[in-house]
Amino acid sequence: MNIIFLDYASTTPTDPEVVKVMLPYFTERFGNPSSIYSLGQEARAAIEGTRGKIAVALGAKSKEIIFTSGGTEGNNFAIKGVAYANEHKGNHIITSSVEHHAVIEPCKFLEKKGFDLTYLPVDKDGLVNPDDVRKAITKKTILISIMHANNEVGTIEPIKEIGRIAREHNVYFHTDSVQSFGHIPVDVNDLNVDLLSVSAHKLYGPKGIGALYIRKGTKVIPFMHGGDQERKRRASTENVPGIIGFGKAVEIASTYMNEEAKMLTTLRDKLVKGIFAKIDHIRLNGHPTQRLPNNVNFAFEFVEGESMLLSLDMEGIAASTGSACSSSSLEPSHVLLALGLPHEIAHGSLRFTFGRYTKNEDIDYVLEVLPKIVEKLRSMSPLYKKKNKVTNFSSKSAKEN
Amino acid sequence: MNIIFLDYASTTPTDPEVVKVMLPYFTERFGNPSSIYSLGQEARAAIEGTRGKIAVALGAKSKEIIFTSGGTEGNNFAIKGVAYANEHKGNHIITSSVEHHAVIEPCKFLEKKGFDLTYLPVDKDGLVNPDDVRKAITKKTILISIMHANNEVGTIEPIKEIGRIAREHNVYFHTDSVQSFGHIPVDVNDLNVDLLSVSAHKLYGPKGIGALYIRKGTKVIPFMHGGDQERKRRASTENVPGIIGFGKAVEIASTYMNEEAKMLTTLRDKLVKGIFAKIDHIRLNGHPTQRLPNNVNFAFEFVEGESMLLSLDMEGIAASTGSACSSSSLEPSHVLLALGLPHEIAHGSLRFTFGRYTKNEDIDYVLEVLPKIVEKLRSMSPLYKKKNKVTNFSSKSAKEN
Amino acid sequence: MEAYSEKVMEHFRNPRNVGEIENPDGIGHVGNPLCGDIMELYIKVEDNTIVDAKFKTFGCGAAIATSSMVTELVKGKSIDEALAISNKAVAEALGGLPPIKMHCSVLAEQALKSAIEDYIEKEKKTLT
Amino acid sequence: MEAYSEKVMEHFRNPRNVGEIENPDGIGHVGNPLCGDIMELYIKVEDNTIVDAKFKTFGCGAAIATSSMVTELVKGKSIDEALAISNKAVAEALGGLPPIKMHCSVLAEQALKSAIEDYIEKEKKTLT
Ligand SMILES: Cc1ncc(COP(=O)(O)O)c(C=O)c1O
Ligand SMILES: Cc1ncc(COP(=O)(O)O)c(C=O)c1O
Repeated sequence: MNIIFLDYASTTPTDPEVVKVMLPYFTERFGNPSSIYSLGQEARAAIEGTRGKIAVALGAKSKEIIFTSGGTEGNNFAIKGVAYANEHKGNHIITSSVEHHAVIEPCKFLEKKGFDLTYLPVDKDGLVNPDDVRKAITKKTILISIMHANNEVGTIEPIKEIGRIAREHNVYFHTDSVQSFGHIPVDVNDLNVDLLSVSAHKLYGPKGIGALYIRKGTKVIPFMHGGDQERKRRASTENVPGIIGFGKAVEIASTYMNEEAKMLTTLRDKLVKGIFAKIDHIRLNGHPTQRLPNNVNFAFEFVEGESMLLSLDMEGIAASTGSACSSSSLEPSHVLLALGLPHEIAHGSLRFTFGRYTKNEDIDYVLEVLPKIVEKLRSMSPLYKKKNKVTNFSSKSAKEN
Repeated sequence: MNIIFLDYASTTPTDPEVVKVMLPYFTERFGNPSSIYSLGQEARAAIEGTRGKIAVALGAKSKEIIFTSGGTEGNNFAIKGVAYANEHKGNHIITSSVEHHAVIEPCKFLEKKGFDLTYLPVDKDGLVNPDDVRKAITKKTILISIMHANNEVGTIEPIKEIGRIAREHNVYFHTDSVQSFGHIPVDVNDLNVDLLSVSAHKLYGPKGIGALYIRKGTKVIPFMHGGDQERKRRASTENVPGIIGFGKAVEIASTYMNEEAKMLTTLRDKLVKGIFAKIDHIRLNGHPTQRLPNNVNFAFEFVEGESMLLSLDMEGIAASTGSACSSSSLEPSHVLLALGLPHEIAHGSLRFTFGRYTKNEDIDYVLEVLPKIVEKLRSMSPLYKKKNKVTNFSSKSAKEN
Repeated sequence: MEAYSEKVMEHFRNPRNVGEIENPDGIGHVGNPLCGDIMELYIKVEDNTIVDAKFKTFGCGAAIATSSMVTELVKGKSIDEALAISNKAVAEALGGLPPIKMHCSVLAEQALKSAIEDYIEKEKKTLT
Repeated sequence: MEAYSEKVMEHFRNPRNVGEIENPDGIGHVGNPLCGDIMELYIKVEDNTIVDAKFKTFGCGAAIATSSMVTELVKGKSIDEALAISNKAVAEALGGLPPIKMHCSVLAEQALKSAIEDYIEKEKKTLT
């Protein structure tokens, strides 16, 4: 069966062009960039070239880019690194209640180590209110970490304003840009950020490589301790093929971003409209317009997410209930709960995220298959029966919400 | 110019067979292993298969293997993870003075955080004395970390005995097996270890992937906090192609290890003999027999290492002064100093490490080129002149050491 | 998460005995929408034997498959035999469940027990 | 480490003025085997002009290249001109040095200064 992949937010296929540029670095140009002989210096020159490309894409300087093993490491590095380097100044960190686990968990770890954490609420669309950030800042605040775009509901946070507030108060500001980089414009100066994490496999680069932007002058201690690589900020032999591939992926993304975003927005709006037209008792999760071009997230009342996913998979459609990395958990998504969804409705959410290879027909196919799946599962649901007897206009009110 | 690569301890070319098995996981089987649809489950099944292979190679159980981004992460994870999980029991950690920076630096970080570190000395051949370990253990000792094989001088440490002592005293024992795994037998039960780090790029696997063995029941907290991957022990989207490649590399290494070790030992002994025969005022660093099959490390008096390296590079030979990742440092190797070498002699050391593609003629070529290089540099050295006037038998006594 | 067995997927794809029984002799109602799993199980009893069983379930793949399996297992069984059906038996009949989904088999067992209890309660009332 | 410039490599490959001068007018001796760099610089002076310079160096590529370059730069210069040669000038003449190797150019400047001082000392002694 031909699979229609609609889970690009979880990971993307590596672009064949990317794989092509990586290949020589496995077998021929395999030198260790720290070695002084030619084979090593050649590898070094290649990764420095890539660092430059990524810096340009982010509006940063080369020396401000540190390669990591992905988004999670970037977030751990930024949060723990700033916390440990600045604990003499204060122990207060501000973040939001819709962050990715790769931000929340390092924060919880620091909480156990004596740091004081504030998890800001969001509104029903998933937006952090910059005023809440301002109010949360105390004399002891050393770091604010708010994500750029939400991985589950696609909401784009007001990073620029939050960054301005952070700067006014002389507090370091980190943003998890894993979902936005390569998809919408990300410029570290425009966004007023001091640290920013990205991950290659979210933009058609390889898995296992990412980068952390650290603004010059920012006090951070290393996360990976060891050798002198990355100007002593991140030890371990550099993943040279990964870095080279990441660079190519960024290059391609920069070239086609605007065009792709336009195409994806059209598909997104088509799917949203189609679902509203064909299925009742639903609600769109996340901000209606201030959202990623490729994200559609719906709650379907009376049915449970996993059973929808499995049914879609049986029809050759790969979608998600939200974050892939929490699929081993039985809890409904903390993001949907933070948006104010009741547990049982949060349990019934589905995320479709599109990408470079998504076609118009794929959306048609989803619109053909999904209503039947929802209908079948609802016919099996003890909740649907009761609700239906009680009220018949909840779908309408849900739409208007 | 055809390069003769004699720096396999720093990194290895990825085996073409390894690259081949990785390729489909970039572009086709690119699913996120945490996703429940088929594409994700397929990726998951593939990495679980690989976990099994690596477990078998180490004599471990599948569930005891956690994938990491390399040796440095494994060491950071093991050391910080055990330290933080057991600090209620004690704050004392024992390690050696010849460890890789990826062990020493996490230890120094913990020292700053209030842990108490003992750095055991080694003898002139680089061996840790198990009795020293026993004597260093206190009631507060929670971890011992001693490397399996030294990356600079190739000395193989008495891990089995140290492990026995650790177990007698109920102290967790970690070994950095980055240089030994795939090259000499490594069995976690035979070695009596609780944690063991390995890195794929040292055994013809890709850079940016490794594993940490954690014996069942060992109390460790995660290093990379975030999603639920790796049974909640290591967050971040799995580097699927890297893991698959690592598995293939381990498979190949297991098949050919004995054969390769024999071949490499022959080359090693040939180079050692040849250098002794052709150059005077030298000494072999590391243990004469209890050393890695592929490691030759010599100190050449009166000349400095980097200038020898550059000269060798000009002749098409890639070698090393020791650890690649400290090549940005001006300090002589801490390992050579721990062996008791005077600073100026430690500065004049060279490491040749062989591998799968090294040929007999390569050794001949080194033996042809190296004496000329040493002679040229000595003729420029103000130290040589004086020494020569004073004494002419130091080369003999050095050999007999 | 571990993958589901073939058998689980088969029962998920074609669940047996979906629906309600009109005038059932017993109804079991377990679970909680907060947890994401609700099962309703209906039984028809004749001469102390369960002659029919149906279910309605809101929940994940495993919840649907265990509901389907437990209704299959119970048909034709005496009340005593039915009470002896454990969650393990349901899971085993499905070729196993991923560890984090074992609670679904517990729910299925509970739904069955609760339906039988309902039946016994009703019987008592009829007798007195 | 950053790569060496072409010019550094050229001077490393073919160092100029290696060796000693018999009966030199000045000798500079700087560095320390502990640090891994020792330079010996010899000068021959005629009519207040450095007419020849040679060196012996134990050290890294940059140490050898800076030694070579400083002996080149100094030849034909008056004592005053020679004293004005800074480490920066040596590094620049080599097309730059990696940051962690800048100390080698400092060493080369010091070796030159020390040789000139030695010459001036000797001159004083001859005059008195
Ligand atoms: C917003 C966000 N942050 C962090 C991550 C973690 O990135 P990685 O899986 O590369 O570690 C992800 C995706 O997994 C993400 O969507
Ligand atoms: C003994 C030893 N430990 C740790 C490492 C670090 O491994 P990696 O570069 O994969 O992080 C290395 C090599 O670099 C090593 O030789």
